[in-house]
Amino acid sequence: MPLYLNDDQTMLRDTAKDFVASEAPVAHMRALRDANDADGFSRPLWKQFAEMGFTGILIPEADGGLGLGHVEAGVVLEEIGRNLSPSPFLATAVAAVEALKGTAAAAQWYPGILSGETVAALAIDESAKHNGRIAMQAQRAGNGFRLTGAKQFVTHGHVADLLIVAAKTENGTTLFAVPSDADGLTATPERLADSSIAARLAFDGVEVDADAVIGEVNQGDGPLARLLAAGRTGASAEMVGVGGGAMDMTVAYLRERKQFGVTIGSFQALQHRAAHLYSEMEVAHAAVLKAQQLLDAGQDASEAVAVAKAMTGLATTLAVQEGVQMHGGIGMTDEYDIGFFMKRARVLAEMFGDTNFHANALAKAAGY
Amino acid sequence: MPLYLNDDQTMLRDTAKDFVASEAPVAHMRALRDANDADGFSRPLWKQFAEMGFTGILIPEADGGLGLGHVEAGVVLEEIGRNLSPSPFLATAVAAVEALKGTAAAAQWYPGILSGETVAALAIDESAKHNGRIAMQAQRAGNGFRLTGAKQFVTHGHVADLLIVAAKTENGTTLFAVPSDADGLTATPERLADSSIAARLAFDGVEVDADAVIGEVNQGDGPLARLLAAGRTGASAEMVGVGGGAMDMTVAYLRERKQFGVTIGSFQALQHRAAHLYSEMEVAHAAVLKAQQLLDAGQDASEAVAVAKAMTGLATTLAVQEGVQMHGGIGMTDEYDIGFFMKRARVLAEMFGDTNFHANALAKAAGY
Amino acid sequence: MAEDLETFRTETRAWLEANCPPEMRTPPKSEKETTWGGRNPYYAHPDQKLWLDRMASRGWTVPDWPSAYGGGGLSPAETKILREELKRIKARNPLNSFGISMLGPALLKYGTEEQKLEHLPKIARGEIRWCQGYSEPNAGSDLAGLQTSAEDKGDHFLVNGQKVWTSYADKADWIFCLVRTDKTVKQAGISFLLFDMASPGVSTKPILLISGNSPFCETFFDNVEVPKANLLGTLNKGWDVAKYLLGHEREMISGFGLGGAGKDPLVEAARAGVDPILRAQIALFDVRSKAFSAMSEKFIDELKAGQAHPAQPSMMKYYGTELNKTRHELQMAAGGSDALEWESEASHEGAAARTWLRTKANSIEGGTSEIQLNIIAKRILDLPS
Amino acid sequence: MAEDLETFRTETRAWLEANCPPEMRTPPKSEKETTWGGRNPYYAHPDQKLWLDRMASRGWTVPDWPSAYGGGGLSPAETKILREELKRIKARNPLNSFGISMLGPALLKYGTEEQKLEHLPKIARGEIRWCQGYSEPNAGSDLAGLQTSAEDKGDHFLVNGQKVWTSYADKADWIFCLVRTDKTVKQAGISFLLFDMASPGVSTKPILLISGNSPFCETFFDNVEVPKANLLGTLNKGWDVAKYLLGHEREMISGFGLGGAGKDPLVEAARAGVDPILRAQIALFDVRSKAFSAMSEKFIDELKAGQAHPAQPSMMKYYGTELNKTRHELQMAAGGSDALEWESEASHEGAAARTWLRTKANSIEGGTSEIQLNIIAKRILDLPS
Repeated sequence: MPLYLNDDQTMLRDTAKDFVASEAPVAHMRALRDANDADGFSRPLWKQFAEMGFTGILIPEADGGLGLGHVEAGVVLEEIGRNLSPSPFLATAVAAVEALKGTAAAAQWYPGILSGETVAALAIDESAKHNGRIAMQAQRAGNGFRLTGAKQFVTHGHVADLLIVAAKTENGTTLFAVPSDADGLTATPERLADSSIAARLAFDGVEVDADAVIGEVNQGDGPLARLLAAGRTGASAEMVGVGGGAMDMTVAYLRERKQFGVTIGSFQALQHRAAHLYSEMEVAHAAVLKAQQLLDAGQDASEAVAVAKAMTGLATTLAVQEGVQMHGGIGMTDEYDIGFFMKRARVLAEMFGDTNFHANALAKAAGY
Repeated sequence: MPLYLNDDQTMLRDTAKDFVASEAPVAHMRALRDANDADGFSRPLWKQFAEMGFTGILIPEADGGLGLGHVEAGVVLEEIGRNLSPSPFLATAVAAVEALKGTAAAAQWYPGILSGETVAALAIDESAKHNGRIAMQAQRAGNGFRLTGAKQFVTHGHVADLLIVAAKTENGTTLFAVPSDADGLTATPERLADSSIAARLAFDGVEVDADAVIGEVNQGDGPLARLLAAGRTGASAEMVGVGGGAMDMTVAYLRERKQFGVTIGSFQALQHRAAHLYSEMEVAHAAVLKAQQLLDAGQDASEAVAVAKAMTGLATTLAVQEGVQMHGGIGMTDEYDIGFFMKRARVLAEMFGDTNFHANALAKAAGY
Repeated sequence: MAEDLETFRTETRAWLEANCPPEMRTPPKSEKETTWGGRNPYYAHPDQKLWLDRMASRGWTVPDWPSAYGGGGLSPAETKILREELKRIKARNPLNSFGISMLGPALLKYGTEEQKLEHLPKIARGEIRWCQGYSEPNAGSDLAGLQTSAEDKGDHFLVNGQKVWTSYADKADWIFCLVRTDKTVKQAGISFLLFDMASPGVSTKPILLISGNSPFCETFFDNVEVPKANLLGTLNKGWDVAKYLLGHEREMISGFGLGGAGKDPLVEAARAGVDPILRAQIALFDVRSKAFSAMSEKFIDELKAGQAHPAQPSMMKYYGTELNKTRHELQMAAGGSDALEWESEASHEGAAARTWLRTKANSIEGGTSEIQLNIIAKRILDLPS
Repeated sequence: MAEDLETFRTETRAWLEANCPPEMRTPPKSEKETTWGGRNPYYAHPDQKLWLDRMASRGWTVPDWPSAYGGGGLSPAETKILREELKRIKARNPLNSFGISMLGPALLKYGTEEQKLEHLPKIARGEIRWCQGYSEPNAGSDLAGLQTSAEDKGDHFLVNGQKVWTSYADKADWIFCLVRTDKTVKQAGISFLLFDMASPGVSTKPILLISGNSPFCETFFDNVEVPKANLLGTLNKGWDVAKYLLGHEREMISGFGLGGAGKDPLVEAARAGVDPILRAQIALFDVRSKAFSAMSEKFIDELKAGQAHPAQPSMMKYYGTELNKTRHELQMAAGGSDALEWESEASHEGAAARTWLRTKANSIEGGTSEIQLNIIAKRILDLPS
């Protein structure tokens, strides 16, 4: 298929663009932050996402969803990124939905996601750098398992209804769908630089039933891989939105702002840097679309996903750095939005592995 | 001591600048190249270097030299670099002289170096990347040793009178001063991109007397370290000259060349890149002087030397790249000199370890 | 439709299997093994001619041109399949040709029926080798400042002047050339002429480059008579043709940045593992290189759909050429002193170093990187002058 | 001479040993432990006051100022020794002061004897905290376009207008301020005034930054009366004073790029060895950082000897601030999600992230990187306008 949006996807993008810009613009995030909101997102807005059908994009039609793909999810995520909208969309409607897809656990959780009742969080990372290592243990106990260990960087983990948890079982990795009210689970919310909230989770012998297993016991690598591919590709799409938003804001500023009696956008040094940034963002955008299309086609997307996450990290980091620098002093103020883009980009860069992590993975896959 | 040239050093620099620019400007190198000269340098010019006293800069006064230091040698090397003058100065009057310093072998070789009769070459590298590994064997044979192995990237190795050779002996490394007419030694000259000539040397049981040992048997690490520190610092100084020459040529071109009816040096994008390049070159220059002064003060210079070689690699590579690009089409022609700077910079970057090699060495020294 | 395409793929695969000589499925050993065709063609290996002739017989040197002009008459989908199948067996390009890449699109768009029928089939079969006469001494990036004049002499133009950076002018049979037909205006006084390099008054002088090769010439016109029928497009509207072609040229040059065979030496070097920092640099380069492959695919798809921004080729050209320069810097670092050798047999007569130096022109020829950035800033980002 | 210096070193070492409290030989735990002095000083730790008073008693907060003005009266060589000895024991800076770093040099050069005697000793002892009133809203990099007016009222100036980016204006006791005393010319209509922030009509409003801190203020002047004796330098020649000081400020800001204590977290991260690419980036950063340390040393030596190019501070400011930004980007990458925490105790209330964001201003304040590059291009490289 051609590497651009088809008509349906374009229409969805227009819808998402209007919806997010009107319901959850940057001012929405700022208001939540200023109110020191304890959830980190707006539940009414999440309901609206559901009403728009967004939360069902990746849920099969047979399960009541729209049965669309990563391209469509990405279209929404890009607008979320562009507006810095705090939302459980990536974790819940993309990563968790993909992890659950085709498993028995789907029937339990999809309805709530479709209706906007349920928020999911991903308990994957156990150290400050995403690295795939799992120390958390799930031991057989009665009819189910007892989970012991700790997770961190779990976005909305303090208020989520569902936690997707990766743990070691006797012969491999198992992925669990853990209800957040399970006994022995402590969530410590931590405000991050971008004003989002991620939890540190402590599992002190948390008991879950056998039906909490996503897929099969010891066979968690499959759903986990789906979760990670979706999460990485989705985070890349959101980052393209963040970078694109920062770039657009900056280019607009270059066109307006006058200094020494002329528009600063007429300074060639700034023009060349802006043009270079545009090129980086375009390339990043293409890399993301490629990964999305491969995932949707059911083809091997591991390389493309790594490239997408790594490249958006490079391009978006540049976008926010140039954004702040080209705005000058005003760019340093909390009053102006450009700094929020820098903070959000940094958090997303870290999520599901940063540029170096994925570049390193590509290198290893290529045998060096 | 302050980190700039003192009055004597400034005077020497002025002398060297005038001498090299008049006797061995870029045109001199071009003429040798066009004549397909088989030596790779001019012996009469080497005699002139000796007459100017340059070959004795690092030779102690007690041995008939000037007893000066690396700062002074660097002053000459920078002018050699700036004029792309093919010269055995770095290998002979800097690296070999330092290796021989304080050893019995000095008495045999210093007079020829002082008089401009002797040319030395450094047989150190055994693979395409400088890495310090020595496979060459020197086995005891009669009164002396028998050398077997191969070396490469030996500048002027096909015409040098003296080869400084690192080899493994029973309990360590030994450095040898091998006369180039020794039996069993084959030198294959290879023209390099910058039109200099480096030899591949094959040692097929080359026999040398015991007095060919520089310093003590198995104690070659000391003189080898002196050789490498001097070579690296000297190559850095030469690179600063190459980069500075390329930068000056390019800035002059920016001031002259007109396009679209204006001087291209008035384009802000080029101005900013030139200013950035200037900064890099200044920083590289300071790093080189720091290494030279520490060596001359007899202090631990290993970190400073690595920084100097690594930093000049970064700055000079940028200088020649910007030089060619800013010259546009004319920069791609053989007729114009700027391309020679690019070629020479590449060869010097590789010599005694490139930027990555030294950055890696710094990292290891810092424990990471 | 999808079935037809599957059939097409199967047939194409079988035909290629039967007709692509084994030697032509290996990378060229050196630049000499590149096929350029022309009146006096040079084939380092006899299979080059075989391969060219077979492909030309099906019109597959220019698969998407109409068959009436020597093309294959394939649809975009079929063309894509052919390209994929060629790539699959690592087939060499049967014909390198500025006629195909640079002139063809302009002939198809601006040529009269007579011009198309005269020139396109010879281009498709590799019988006539073309060169491009755009740049002039001292003009540099200011292409429109050109001085070469074409004086109206009734039935012909009299061309006088000098071009520079004419690729392979000394080996070309015909030239497509920008000339000044009105001195009172700048862009609007330029016309686009086609003429035979064997015409009296044409002479060339190769320019020696820093790579030691001479792919470019200075080209001199001394009272060259060019029939009026050789005007492409409208008089004084040659700048439109040139701009249209520059877009195509930029696309082609940006293709240098594409991964493919060029990547392997880097990966090999990284695998050797001698330099952990180089490994990191290669890994990060690889991210950009692979992302740019996706970008290239996206760009071509958008171009075909008419969705690409008209200035997007500038971005492709900028990014692709800068990427290619980086690739060769890394390769030189990986090669160490071996890669510095310039004449030795082991180094294939300095292939690594000469190619490295050659890539430095990527960001100069066909519009410098600076020009591309200007274009992106003004035409895409709408920044003020 | 050399013997005297050795004696000086021995005595200095002994005095520091006896007088520098152990707590003051450890890095500050947070920004709160920085000593700024002033009329209402704040000491997070009592040893801060002890250390300041002891150093001030010897004039060693400003060792190279004349003793008549509260300085130590040390020679350059002695000053260097004192600095080395302070560094040796990792002593904290006894006093952070814009009075020392930004105003002092101007007072020494342009002040009347009365002005020097009035202001310098209080600066040296940390009794009066100063702020700088240069930037104005919408002026940005075009500093000389300032509008704040100082009207001549016979015995005093009447100051009206607004400043922005005034560092710690809400905590400062006095301000040194650029004002317009002639509206008909640009640079040549500016004067340099000193006045008390407690004067009627002065008010300040902190600006919340992206780091969540508010080190800068908007500062408003509403009919502020400033005695004429508070004019520093000549009327309408304030731009000369400002330019002189900007050089000093750039030097100071470029100091941010220096290695020192800031380096360790990076090395620690690299040692942890989780990310081989980050290791490579840190290693290459370290090359530039260490080379810049040599450059800083060289620059200071050349400055002292009067050999530095007058625009060289622009290079130092540009390079040092860009380097510092890179350092903190690398530190954030090393810190991962831990370093993203903004309020937690474990993260020292987001120290890593807030500092990272703070460094983004390095290349904006005191003249943007772009302004520095302009200055280098024009004044050092002599490129045309």
